[in-house]
Amino acid sequence: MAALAVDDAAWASPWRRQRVGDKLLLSLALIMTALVAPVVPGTVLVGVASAALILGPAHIRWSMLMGAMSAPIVFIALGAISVLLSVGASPIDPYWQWGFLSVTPTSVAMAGRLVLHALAGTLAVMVLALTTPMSDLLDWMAAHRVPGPLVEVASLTYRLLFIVWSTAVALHDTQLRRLGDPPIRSRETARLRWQATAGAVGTILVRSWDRARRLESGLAARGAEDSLATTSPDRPRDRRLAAGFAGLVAAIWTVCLAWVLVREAAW
Amino acid sequence: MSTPVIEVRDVSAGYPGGPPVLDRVSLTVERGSRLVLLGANGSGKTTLLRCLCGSHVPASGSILVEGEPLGHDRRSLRAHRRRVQLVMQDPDDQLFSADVRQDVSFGPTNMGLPRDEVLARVDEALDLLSVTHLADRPCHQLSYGERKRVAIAGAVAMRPDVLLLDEPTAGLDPAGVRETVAILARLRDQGTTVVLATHDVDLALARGDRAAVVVDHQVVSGGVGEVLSDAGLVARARLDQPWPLALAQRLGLPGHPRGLDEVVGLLQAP
Amino acid sequence: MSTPVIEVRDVSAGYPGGPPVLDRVSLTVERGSRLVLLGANGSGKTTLLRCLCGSHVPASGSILVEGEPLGHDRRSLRAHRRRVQLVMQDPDDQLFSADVRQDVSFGPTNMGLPRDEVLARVDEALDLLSVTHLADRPCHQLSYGERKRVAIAGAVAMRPDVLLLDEPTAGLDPAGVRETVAILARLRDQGTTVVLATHDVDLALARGDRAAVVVDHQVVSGGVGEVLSDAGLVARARLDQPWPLALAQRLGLPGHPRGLDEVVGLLQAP
Amino acid sequence: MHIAEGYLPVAHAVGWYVVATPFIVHGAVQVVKETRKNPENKLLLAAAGAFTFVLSAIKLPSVTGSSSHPTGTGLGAVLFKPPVMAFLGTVVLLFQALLLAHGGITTLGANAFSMAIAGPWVGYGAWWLVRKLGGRQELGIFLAMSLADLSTYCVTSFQLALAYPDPTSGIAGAAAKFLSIFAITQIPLALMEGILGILILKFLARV
Repeated sequence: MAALAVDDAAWASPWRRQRVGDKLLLSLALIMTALVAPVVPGTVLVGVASAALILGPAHIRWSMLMGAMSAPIVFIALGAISVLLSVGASPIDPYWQWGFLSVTPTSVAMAGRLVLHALAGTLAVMVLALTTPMSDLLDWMAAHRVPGPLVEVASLTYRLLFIVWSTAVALHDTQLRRLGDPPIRSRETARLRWQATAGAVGTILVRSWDRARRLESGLAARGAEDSLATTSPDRPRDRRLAAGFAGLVAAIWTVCLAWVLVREAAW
Repeated sequence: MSTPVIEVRDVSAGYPGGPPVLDRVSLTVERGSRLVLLGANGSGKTTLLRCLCGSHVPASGSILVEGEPLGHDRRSLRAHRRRVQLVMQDPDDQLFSADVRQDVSFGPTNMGLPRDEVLARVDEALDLLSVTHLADRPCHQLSYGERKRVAIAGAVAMRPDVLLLDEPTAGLDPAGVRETVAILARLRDQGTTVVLATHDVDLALARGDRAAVVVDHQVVSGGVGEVLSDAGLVARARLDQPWPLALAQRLGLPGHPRGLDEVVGLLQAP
Repeated sequence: MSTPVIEVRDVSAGYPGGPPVLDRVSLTVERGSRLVLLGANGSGKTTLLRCLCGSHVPASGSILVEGEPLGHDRRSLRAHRRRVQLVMQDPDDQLFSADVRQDVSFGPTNMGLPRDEVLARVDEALDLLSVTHLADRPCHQLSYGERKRVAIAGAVAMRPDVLLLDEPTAGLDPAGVRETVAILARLRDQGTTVVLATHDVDLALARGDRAAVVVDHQVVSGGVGEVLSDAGLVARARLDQPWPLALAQRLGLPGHPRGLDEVVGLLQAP
Repeated sequence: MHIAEGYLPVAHAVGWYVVATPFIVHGAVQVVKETRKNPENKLLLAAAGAFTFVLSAIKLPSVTGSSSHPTGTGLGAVLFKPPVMAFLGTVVLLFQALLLAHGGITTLGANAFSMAIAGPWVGYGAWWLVRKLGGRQELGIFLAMSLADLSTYCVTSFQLALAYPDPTSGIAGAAAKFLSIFAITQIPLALMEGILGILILKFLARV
């Protein structure tokens, strides 16, 4: 169970105090560009630009970015392999065939597109995730007509998440210290492992309840009635940064357009 | 003598299905005093504090605030909370916002104060608790001691007349205890009445004016030196005698020395 | 001198992306000794305890157990955990079974002991911690103090050579502290080496043989009286001087009195 | 099993958002109603969300040592009913996408449909049916959790197949392909999740 390193990075980010709307718009624009623009150069440029933003002005360490990307990369690879391998008795001019399995030009192109789209898209999401704490995003939603109670439930979820998470980590540690990880070699050891896991999950459930109940009574003492509204200072827009964001997306599209035009001219 | 800021009269309180935790308890809190509330784990200290802040409704008896009985309807409670604030022992039971500044702003925002006033009070409270540097950090990254201060800041931002604190020094290192004590002294200098529940008898003796001991569902109160000199009461309440009193008793020194300086003074007296 | 039961040599440890918490730290734990570990919140006490029990892998340096280096592969760790057990501060993070007896039996069962032996050890541990009457109660219905004891019982049932305890008395009322101290004395009489991390300097002085202070990523260790008499070290480590030492220093008394009796003895000496 | 960002073409991403939205809005309306009635429900729901998030990060014991995590949506559906899970599940998916890089923003609609809607409804349906027919609670929770997991994985495979039809054998071939690739991990996982459900039930009955 790794710590929530992406969250830590978001809180420490030099862009934390930039307007959420600007960062959100940038991230969404990059994601959409990755999906809609021609894969080469559009999607590739989005990937490169996102990685550059993350490692450059957003000051995220390379190891941190790789850590965050490792889980999606596994899924992307699995998906790419299944797209790459075509099934069926009679593929159209395959590069390679073995029984019902084949690799065809279409499947190669499709798998390539998928990998680039997914990598660039995930990096574009990371631009938002590594610079914007979840709570800022939820506040932004509250300010943009998402009903208050929904945002409050989500915000409290975010707060409780770390408390419940640390309980889970501590319980796991304790179980290891008390030899709760016997190698599964027999029915007996398998039973012990399952019982430990169920005990941990059940305890986490009970503790989540207990935490909620206690926080409720703590909030009652603070005078909470219907709303949990808070106040935070205004964040002035950094016009240069916002212009930079817009310029970046525009530049990617300009390159795409030029690329297409040059290729058409070459034809 | 002026009207006590809070007066508890014959209050009984408990939880559904359980025996009474407090049984016809009376207590007065004088304005500007430092009252320490002592008692074993589970003795009912926290229940008493919750009654004082209005979040627990007594089964019987009454609580007078500046001589006026406290009602438990929404309107009365709202008025009461502007005057009396409770900080619980575990900061995770009160901090609900991810962002420190926002969490501290909850009380003033909830009071309906104008935006500028809210932000000014938040800055003031953060400054008083020496946690201004944490304003933009998330609660979940803070240490236990830091979260405890932020929780106190959340109450202080409401500028209450009475601040009730449940074990504000529990779990802190000695320097953290000293810092918290200094903060409470500053609050008192600003006119806040502080009621502090603690297990730390040395601290209670050194810093309290009056002490109230919760024992056997009852409350025994008096001057802190007298109360803690009563060996029978201290034992029944599962407390310890503070060392200056224990030493004075063993050596037959007069009076109730409250700390190192007073003990040294008594010992070096001709 | 016999081989120390645990020896820490030049250990550095930290967390990913952060500065080192411990920087080339060395420490020996003698068999049968009572070592108190002192230090501020966040100083690295808990990290050091986690290194000792094998839960945290040091970045560099080595930990010797009975002279043998501790490996961090699964097999070595499992062997190590039979000898060295850690009980953390918050019992809620350590009890995960439905009832007390089942929870205490978790360790011995995982050791692969026969059923009778497991039950015998559980009864023994419950008895030692004076919680036999709670055996069939659900863990989460217990009071804080009771849960703390049950958590210790869970470690004791594994009959470790070394028991590491992180703040075993924090949050307990004074009587609860006395009872816990008595339990630790009983454990020691049975031959268990106890390492205890605490903020309570008076307790450390009264009950420890040796003290190790974690300060500025380093560990300074020595006899508990000498270490806690070092005012500069105590201040740097955000601690307080225990009152008997502070009083002795103010009055110019010789030696390092460890508690009330010794102070009275010194004062009444002709 | 979450579909990563960028995986789905725009039309598919939008389409799944359209399909999922009515369910999520319905759930959100329920949540708003319940919290208006009892403000303290906010905290209970938040605890349920936090629990679901943490549960999905817990490793299940397995012989192979490969790490597999429960989805937990079946348990949530039984405890809080599917409409509430549609909302909570979507919140948890958003958290997973931004805190763990697990899932994505444009694929949130598709993931919400498989994990927060299809899974909980199937799981809850199984639970309801077993209880209606007088079956034991253990059987109910087993089926609820394992079928919720299985149906999530089937829907995800279908979503991927629609987006990436096999050049040779079309959507059906692609579906078979995705189903079989993920089956290696998902079928044992679904069974494990069901067993975990029984054990949790037993645990909760004792505390």
